[in-house]
Amino acid sequence: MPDVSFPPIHYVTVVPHLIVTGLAVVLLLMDAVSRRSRAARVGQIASLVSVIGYGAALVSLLFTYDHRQVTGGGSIRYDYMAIFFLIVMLSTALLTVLVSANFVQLQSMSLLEYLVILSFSVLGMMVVAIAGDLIMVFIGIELTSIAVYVLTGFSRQSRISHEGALKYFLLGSFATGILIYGMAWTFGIAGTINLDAIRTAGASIATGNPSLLLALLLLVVGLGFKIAAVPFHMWTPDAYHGAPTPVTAFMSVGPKAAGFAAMLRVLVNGWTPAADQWVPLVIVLSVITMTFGNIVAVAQNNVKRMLAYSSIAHTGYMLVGLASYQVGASKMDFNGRAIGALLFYTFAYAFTNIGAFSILTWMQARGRGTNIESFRGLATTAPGAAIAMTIFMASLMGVPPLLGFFAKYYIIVAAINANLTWLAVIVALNSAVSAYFYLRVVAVMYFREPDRQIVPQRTSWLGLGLAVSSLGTVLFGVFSGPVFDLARKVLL
Amino acid sequence: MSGDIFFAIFGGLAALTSLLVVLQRNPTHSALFLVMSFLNVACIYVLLGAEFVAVTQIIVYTGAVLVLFLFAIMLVRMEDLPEMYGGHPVQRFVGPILGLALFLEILAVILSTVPLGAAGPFTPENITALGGNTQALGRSLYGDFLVPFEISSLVLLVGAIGAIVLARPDYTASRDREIGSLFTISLGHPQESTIATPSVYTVRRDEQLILHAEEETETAGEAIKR
Amino acid sequence: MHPGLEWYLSLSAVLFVIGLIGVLTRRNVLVIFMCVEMMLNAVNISFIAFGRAISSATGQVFALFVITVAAAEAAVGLAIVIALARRQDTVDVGRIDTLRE
Amino acid sequence: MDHFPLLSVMLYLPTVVALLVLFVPRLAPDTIKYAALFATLATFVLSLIVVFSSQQTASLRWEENYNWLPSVGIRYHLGTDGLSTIFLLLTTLSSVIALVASWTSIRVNIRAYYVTFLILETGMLGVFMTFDLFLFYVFWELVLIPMALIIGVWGSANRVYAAIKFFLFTLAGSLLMLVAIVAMYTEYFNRTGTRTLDLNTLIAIPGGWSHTFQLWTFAAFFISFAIKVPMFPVHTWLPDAHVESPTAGSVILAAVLLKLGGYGMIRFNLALFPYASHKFATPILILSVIAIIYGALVAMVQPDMKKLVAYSSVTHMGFVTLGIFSFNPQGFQGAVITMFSHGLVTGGLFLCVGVLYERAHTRQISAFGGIANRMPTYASVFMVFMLAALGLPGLSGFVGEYLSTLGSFRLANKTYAAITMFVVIFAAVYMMWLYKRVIFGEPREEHHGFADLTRIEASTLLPLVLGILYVGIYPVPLMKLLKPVIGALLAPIVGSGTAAAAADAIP
Amino acid sequence: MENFLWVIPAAPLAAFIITLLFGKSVLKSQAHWPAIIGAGIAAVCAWLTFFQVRGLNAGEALNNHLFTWMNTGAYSFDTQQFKVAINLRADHLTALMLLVVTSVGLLVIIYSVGYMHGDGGYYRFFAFLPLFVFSMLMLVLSDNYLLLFVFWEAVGLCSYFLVGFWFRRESANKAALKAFWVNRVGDVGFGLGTMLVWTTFGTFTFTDVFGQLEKRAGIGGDITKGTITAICLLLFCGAVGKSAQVPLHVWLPDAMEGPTPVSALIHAATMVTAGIYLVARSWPLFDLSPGARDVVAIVGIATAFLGATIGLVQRDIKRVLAYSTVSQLGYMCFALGVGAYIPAIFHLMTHAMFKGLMFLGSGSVIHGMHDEQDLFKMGGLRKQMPITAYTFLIGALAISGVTGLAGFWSKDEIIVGAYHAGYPVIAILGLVTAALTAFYMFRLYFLAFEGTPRYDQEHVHPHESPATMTVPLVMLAIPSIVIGALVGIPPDKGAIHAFLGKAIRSDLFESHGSVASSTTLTFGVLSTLVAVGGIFLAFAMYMRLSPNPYTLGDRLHWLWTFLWHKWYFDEVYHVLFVKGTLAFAMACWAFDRYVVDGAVNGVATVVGRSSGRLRRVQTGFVANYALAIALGAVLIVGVYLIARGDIFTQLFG
Repeated sequence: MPDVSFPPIHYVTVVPHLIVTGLAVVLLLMDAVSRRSRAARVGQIASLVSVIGYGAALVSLLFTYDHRQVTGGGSIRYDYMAIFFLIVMLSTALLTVLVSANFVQLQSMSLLEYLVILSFSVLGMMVVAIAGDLIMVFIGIELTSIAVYVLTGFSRQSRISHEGALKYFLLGSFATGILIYGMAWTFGIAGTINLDAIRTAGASIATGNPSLLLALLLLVVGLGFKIAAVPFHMWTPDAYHGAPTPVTAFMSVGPKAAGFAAMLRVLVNGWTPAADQWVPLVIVLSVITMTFGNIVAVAQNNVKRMLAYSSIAHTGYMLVGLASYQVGASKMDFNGRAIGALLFYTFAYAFTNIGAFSILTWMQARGRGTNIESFRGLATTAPGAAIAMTIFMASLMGVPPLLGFFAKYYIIVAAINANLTWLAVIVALNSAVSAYFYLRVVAVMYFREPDRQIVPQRTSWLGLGLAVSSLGTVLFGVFSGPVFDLARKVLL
Repeated sequence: MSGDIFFAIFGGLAALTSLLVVLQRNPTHSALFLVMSFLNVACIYVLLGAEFVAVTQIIVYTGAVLVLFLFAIMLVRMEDLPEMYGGHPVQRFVGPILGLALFLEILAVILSTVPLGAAGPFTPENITALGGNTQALGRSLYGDFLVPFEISSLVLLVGAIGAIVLARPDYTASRDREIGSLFTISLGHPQESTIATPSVYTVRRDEQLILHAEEETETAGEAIKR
Repeated sequence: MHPGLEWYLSLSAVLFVIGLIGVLTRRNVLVIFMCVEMMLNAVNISFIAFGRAISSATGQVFALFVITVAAAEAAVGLAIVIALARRQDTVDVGRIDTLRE
Repeated sequence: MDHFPLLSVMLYLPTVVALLVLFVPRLAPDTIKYAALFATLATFVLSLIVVFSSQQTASLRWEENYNWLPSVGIRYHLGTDGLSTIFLLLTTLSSVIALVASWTSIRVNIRAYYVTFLILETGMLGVFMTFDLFLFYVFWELVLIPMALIIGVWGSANRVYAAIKFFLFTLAGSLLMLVAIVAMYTEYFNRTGTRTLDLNTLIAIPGGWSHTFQLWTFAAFFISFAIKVPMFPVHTWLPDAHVESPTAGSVILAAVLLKLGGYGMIRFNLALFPYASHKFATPILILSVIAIIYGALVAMVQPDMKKLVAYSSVTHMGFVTLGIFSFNPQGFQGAVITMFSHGLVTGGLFLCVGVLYERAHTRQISAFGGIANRMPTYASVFMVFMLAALGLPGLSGFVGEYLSTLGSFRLANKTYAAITMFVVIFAAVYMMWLYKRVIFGEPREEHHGFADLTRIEASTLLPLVLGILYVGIYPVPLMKLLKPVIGALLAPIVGSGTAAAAADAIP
Repeated sequence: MENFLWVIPAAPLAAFIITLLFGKSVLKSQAHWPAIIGAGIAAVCAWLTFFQVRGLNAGEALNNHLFTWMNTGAYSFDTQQFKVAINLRADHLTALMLLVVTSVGLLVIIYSVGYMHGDGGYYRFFAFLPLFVFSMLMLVLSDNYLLLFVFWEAVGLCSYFLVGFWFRRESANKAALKAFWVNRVGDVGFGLGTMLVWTTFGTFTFTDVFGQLEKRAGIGGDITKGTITAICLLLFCGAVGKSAQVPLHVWLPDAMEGPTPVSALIHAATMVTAGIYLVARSWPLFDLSPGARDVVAIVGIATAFLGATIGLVQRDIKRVLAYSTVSQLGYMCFALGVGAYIPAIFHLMTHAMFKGLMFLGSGSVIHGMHDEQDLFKMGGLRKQMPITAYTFLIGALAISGVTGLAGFWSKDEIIVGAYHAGYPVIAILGLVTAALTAFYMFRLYFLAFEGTPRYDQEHVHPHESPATMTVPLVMLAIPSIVIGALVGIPPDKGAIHAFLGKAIRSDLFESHGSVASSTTLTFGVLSTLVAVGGIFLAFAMYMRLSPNPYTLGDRLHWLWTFLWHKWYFDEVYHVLFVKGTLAFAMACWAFDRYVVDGAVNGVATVVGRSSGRLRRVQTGFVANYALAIALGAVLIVGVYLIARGDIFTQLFG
């Protein structure tokens, strides 16, 4: 009769989570206390508090860096992958706060509630990052998703925001259903939901076993939805287009990173023995996602929708990192670099994509739509914004020496290491196709005359956000060494 | 022996009622059948020796969640709820076929050897020794899964806040409703917000400092649709 | 005396598939949502069935968590539906397609 | 003396000035122009230092070799040998000239123009200095955006189509090259266990690259360079880019950007893949001969001056590939000198067309005639460039063309040289026919207002004329610069060539 | 041996630079002085060199190394080092050529002062003339094939400048282009020839090339006969282009568009003889390939005959002289072909004198007649322009080969050489051409200077040219009379044969023995008879109208039109080459635009259209999205279970 033994929880591993929870609580209190009339002032303070909070969480990572361990009875798995994902997620949160502070207020939405829900979503992602078992993955994914459903439907005036939220919600819950069905089967055949235990149990299961396949595939389908891989991507364009732009910025990076974290936890930490089953599937998914995303993006006239399809394409590129996973102990270093390439890509994609969406926010704050025509002659009317947008577009295109190029470079190295040279060629061709629609934006900005002036608007937070993301895109590109070194140690 | 009979009854009923949920034209009927389905499922839990989950199922799931559904159905005007004229024409055939295919696949997997994992600590003897299923559940829940438990509280918190933020009648935005629409019960505020505070939205329209960013995207949306 | 694991799994499979068909074919948001709840329920059955088969309580714990999450989702989901309903006269999914292409 | 980071200073001086110009608010246009001029002139002086300090060893001068991304084995490796010294000189010289040429012709958003121009210069210099494949690729791509912007923003009528076509054409090619670079990186790692992309180490891979691997990697590199050269089938972006880009843009595009392809072929294709070079020699020679004849023929019937000069570039660059792939010192020297002289000659020709465009705002040949009467000095300067373009002995064009053709003559199959020699007639035809229709003949009344060369225009054309005469009359210093490079580069090829030749004699 | 060879070309070059830079601003009307001084210095040095070279014995020469032009460096793996230096070398052949070029050049420049008086581009003319003289001097002085090729093209360029001097005239521009392009056609062969020389011998320098011949080209040598013949033929291509031999002769008559002094200097005396000089210089190669020599002979005689026949019907005074030059060049060419190298050079020298004289004479006629060039609008000018007339008469007599005068000795030796070398047919044709030459020369003389004036007297008042023009005429008339006898007697053993013999040796006399005095005598008589016959026939037709030329023309109408259209060469070339190339060029351009660009734009549209179609997949209906997910799930599970899992073995196993 096992006596009650409470497994020790080393709180040092969850310090960032505690900080963010504290932040959420503080924001809730501020919302409750403040009067409706001084909403703007309180909003600004709240943004400042959020920035400090996330900053503190990021800094805390430095101190807890050495305490990597599995704790909380297997629920918490604080390793290099967790640390890297936490960095990505917290920097995404920081940038999102910067980008959305002014916009939310201009749209007459309550900034405080926005920040509260945002912090919960970030918390959910962080939970997935340190997830040690399937429940943590499930709870983390659900927490993020629910918070993002709310955020998507946040802008009350616009009907399409609700429509986007509804679609995202329905399909999200449908996909979650499939995901946990997969988890049920995994629990069944592995006997446990702890990832390490699954790995040891998985070794003994015959690779061709149907139930193993069913479990794996249901998991991949469920997670495929979260990262918007092609057959399951349908919600992305509508949700991204419907949601208010800063939320889209957050959605395109945050939850996607969480999706990838979940996928890596489940497939790489969990089902490693069954790798020769799911790697071919991931390869196929990455090719379809890349190609579909790029080709459809070519025909888009709305920059926001185009960026939505481009985010699908970039999911394809990221999956290449996972697709280069090779079975076999000798390949550990290669795998480290392959998964590291994927991680680095999420990091790079965070800065660049949020930057791109912040330009869209900047445009919308000044009374211009997100249609490509509204970018006409931006180079003359707002040179600063034009240069920033060119940097982001160039980085997405993969032009050296920017961040996007290095991300693609590491991915191509990973693919060729796993002698998937043909995949690398497909990545190259896809970036050539993608170059067209990114260049089209730059072309409209620089080569066309402006049709109307920019409505002047003071958006200090947004300016700061823009500066940080564009600087990040340039500097982290040239100094990508240390970042990739951290990412490379993911499997140690 | 007896277990089989009970299982057959409850399983059959559960399957039947859930089928009726899908087939019913009127959502209220669907909701009611769903209640019956959940109750049957609860009985099956009892059969499986998971009394605590059965009770939770009845109280939380059937009691709270489905009641929420009924509220929702009530809030949303009844008569314009679409009758069961089925999904998209193509959808009506493809859906069931796909479902059937998936069912066959899963059935095939079930019938093939399912390599069960290693036995866990809670054998029937231990459970009786502990004093029943709930005790065992408690040990496990507060033993290995304390951290997720804490986080699940946050999930509920987000659920609550989200619901309030979204569903609160927005005193600012003017409602986009045709004239002569019937009243709708909104939580706590009289039917039409008497305080005719012009929504920030409309005020701006006159000063041409329009934040028609969303407008812009909507019209863009329309443009695409056309 | 008790039916084997396969029976329970097939029952959960039946419920899951019916839920799936419901989601695919129905056009009313609420009904779709109910079907999703049904799918989650089916998953709970498999969890508990597996739990009993390998005599581990984790199955039931997971089921509990699923229920809590389902509750939270229901709350948010219905809030979205009501918000959308108030802003628009139908909840017929078939006619909500301004966001397309 | 070598440890002074001359090359880095030279490389980043333009960018630093560009950033200054970009971020210092409220700069008067003239201050911007003079700052940009200072930057290009300073780089020119630095390049002169490099030229005069180079001596007869194959080892790199002014070498800078630091770690950039150690975990991935990428190094920041700059250096110059004979070959890159020549191209550095050409780049800095044509940058100064192009900049001065755009003194009066660029009037709309001047600040952005000079910033783009300076960044372009950094990109170009970078390509010629790096000895690390990754850094080479970075600069190779970096050059694309500024050039596309220059064509797209300051170009004429349908500049957007030309800019996008130019950009996508080159980008598609270079992406294949990226895959090839990474393939070599992994192959080298699998074989030796060290991660590096340093050119010299890759060349000296123990056991040499396997033949099949060499073949497709060579092809990937070659396609990217062939687009840039441009070679026959992939050249259609050049006329559009030239016609639409402003005068200074055309000068830089012709003088330097086309040389990136040629330089790349020498530095990478020949050095890394001796065996594959031999296997591909025949098809490339055939393509070069086609390019030479085809370019000349199409140039003959062009109504637009810039298009004519653009197609003449295709011809001249045909000589380059002909010279390179005949694998002998004469062909090699011929190729490099053709590239150098083509930079001066075609740069000059575009400037001349620019001079006329500034006055008549049209490039159609039919709109001109009898210019000699109004603009005698212009006519004589144009004459010098025209004669150099058709390869008159005593001017730089002849040295390059004769040596390249001689190089191809030394091959077993003489038909290449025989056919190539005919271009001498076609070159004379299209060049002189252009000259006659534009310069000679009765003066037209609508040209009465044309002033002869202004001081600025003369100051851009004069150095080019002197350069052409110098290279034409006394090319020995250029050849001396190239001698060590040939020694280091062709020896293995001729060596492996004989082996490969034994395998299948070049027809 | 201390020499000042470099001064000879340096002087005209300096003149060119000075006139070019200061002509317009400083010198203006006095722009001719630098040219005259430069040519003068060159002439003096040429004479000095001539006497210095006379002192040398066979095979020796004055050398003067200036600087290394090209040197691609020596390499371990490649034996052939490409090293070309700018060296000047004057052996006996070059010394003679220097004399001809400088003396005729000087006279022409002096003559031009009068002729070009008051012309708009006065300084430009006197800049290009010394440039031409410089190029021609460097051509004859260069000691290797590549340097010769360089100045070969430079000379062509100068002819382009000078023919197209009056660039306002469309016909002048077209003629200049035609001249340069046709020369370039020849240069293609010549360029390939120089390359073949280098690849076979490893060097360009004459002495080294000819030095290697005995060892390597002999019986056991590694150089095959075929290579030598190929080299000779390719070099001869250049000669054909430059010296206007049959296929590429079309440019010379049109080059008459240029000012007459230009025609005199370039298209009579110097440039056109470059081809002959080239073949003469490469005599050792031609000696070793009789096949190549036969080709040269045939082309030569054909050109001679063609030139003479077309000359019969020309109306323009300068065109007659032009075709006569083509014919005389044909003479020199077939002389080389048969192996009579020295007589060819001898004829080159004499021809330079009297043809220069006649051109200048025609220049002064045109000057007098206010730019009237049509013979049938002249007549009886002897009274108004006595000096021109008489000097022209001397020239005509010399060219017709009347005994005693210069032409007789050189032309006769050529015919004798042809006969002696075993080419009786060529000898006979030579005699026939001599007859025709005599006829059309005196036709010109009688039409222009004798008979009744056919110009309207009121407007046109022909007058004798000023001294600056007549003095050169006289200066040229004297050698036209004397030079033949002075150096040519006795035939084959005269002063010139001794002098040139040191530089050129022909196997003609070794293999066929010395010429019997009887044959020389008979041919002497024969050629005199032929010449006198020709003159008499011209006198009869044009002075006495006995077989009236006008009616004769109508009766032999087909022959007349055939000759008038210059054997239809121009028309054939125009259709075949000009139109052919342009059509092919247009086809290439169309290929470029439609095929290559078509493919590029095609790819773009394909991607665009597929993107449009794929975009419609996004229907906006939630149900469709859910369907997609479910479909994806079912497919993946199905495929995996069947393909990878061992489902069947489990179920039915």
